[in-house]
Amino acid sequence: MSLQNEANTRAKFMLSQGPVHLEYQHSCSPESGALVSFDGLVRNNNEGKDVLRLEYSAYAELALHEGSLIVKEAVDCFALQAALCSHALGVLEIGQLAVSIRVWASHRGEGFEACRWIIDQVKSRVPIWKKESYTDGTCEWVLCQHVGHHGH
Amino acid sequence: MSLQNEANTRAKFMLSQGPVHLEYQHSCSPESGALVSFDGLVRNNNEGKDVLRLEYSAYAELALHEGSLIVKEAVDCFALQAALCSHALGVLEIGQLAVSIRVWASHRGEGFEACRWIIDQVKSRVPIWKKESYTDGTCEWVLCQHVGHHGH
Amino acid sequence: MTVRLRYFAAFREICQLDQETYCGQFKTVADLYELICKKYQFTLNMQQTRPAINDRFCAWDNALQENDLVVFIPPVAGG
Amino acid sequence: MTVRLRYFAAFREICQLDQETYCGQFKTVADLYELICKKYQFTLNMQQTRPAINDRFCAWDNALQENDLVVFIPPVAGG
Repeated sequence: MSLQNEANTRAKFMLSQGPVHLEYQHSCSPESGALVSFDGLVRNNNEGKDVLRLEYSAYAELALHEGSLIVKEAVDCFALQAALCSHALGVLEIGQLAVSIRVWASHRGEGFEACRWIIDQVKSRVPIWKKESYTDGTCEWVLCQHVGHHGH
Repeated sequence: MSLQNEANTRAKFMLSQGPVHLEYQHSCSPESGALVSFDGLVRNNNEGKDVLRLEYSAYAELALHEGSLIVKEAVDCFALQAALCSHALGVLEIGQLAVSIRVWASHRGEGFEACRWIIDQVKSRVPIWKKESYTDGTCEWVLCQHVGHHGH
Repeated sequence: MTVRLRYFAAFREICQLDQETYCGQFKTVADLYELICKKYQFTLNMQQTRPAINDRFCAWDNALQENDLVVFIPPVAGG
Repeated sequence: MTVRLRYFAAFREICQLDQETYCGQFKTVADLYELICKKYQFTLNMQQTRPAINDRFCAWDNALQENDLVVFIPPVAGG
């Protein structure tokens, strides 16, 4: 029970209704020499189209399970002191936070590698979808259109 | 004058008396899709020795010049929207912030590369020195001892 | 056999349903996907989609059981 | 020629000086470093140290001018 709680504290994946607000606490463990963070922001353009806003939707039960696996794998594989990830759901405007990742490591090498690995895994494995609304009035589910022609 | 100010805002290197306190502002430009951050923390051990605290000392005039060159080079080379770096001076305790770097890029690839490049350059080029005090009562200027024997 | 289905993102918009109960002749998740694709004219093939049973990813040849919760997951785009 | 010298970190502790004015026979920064190393018994060689003139890094063979500010920079350890 106590061990389980400790593991959950050291590796945590969360879903946030609206933009992510991950508290910025820099200290974690006296053994940590590096905190590497990634914040994904809503950009005003994607693949040549002018983006107005976007909406994230998730299969929450599986997203939480898969996301938790990812941060736990990262803590084990990169010998991290801790890893947190929070992903936004719902409507987001330009400049708002879609995802935040924080990784505490003894050295910066593992920290950078682990943070990069987590965002890559989240983007490829976690069942979250993004609907982009464009300034021309159209919208689409990113990666779900015409995938029969060029894969994903 | 106005252009100069803009360049200074987009690429800034600072020295902080005591632990770094870089404001955590996530948004920068509507073109930014990624904010990558590195925070260097004072670790309780280094090269097998138990560290009690440490003290940073700088040749401030040259450190500010060289640090500014680094963040400006990063903005140009990695096509960043902005890059900030602040480095602590004076006595720091375990867990406190020695250096903070924030990099805003369109995509995460350049963001991770630029952030990693800046910390590597700061560590190798900026005239800042670190004196470690150990729990056994001794202290030393890191990298300045016995360098005749194994280089640096 | 009867199973429960939930739909997300592009699939939800095509079939205009969050969830449904489906009754038919099938053994594996792949069999079921073929039937559902015909029913709603989904155009994503099995390489583009991942199946889940009872809130966990599974393989396409997994056998289904009565009352299983099945989700077909179109290409994800988090981050 | 007379130049000004500032000392930092390990060098400052060895010579117990923040700065000094130095007068002697030298042309380049390398010449000056040799004299200063002898004076204070610095053990770091020219591969381990970088020179600066007037708050900018310079090459070891840079010629010095009257009243230049010279700093010898031991291995840095920021971050």
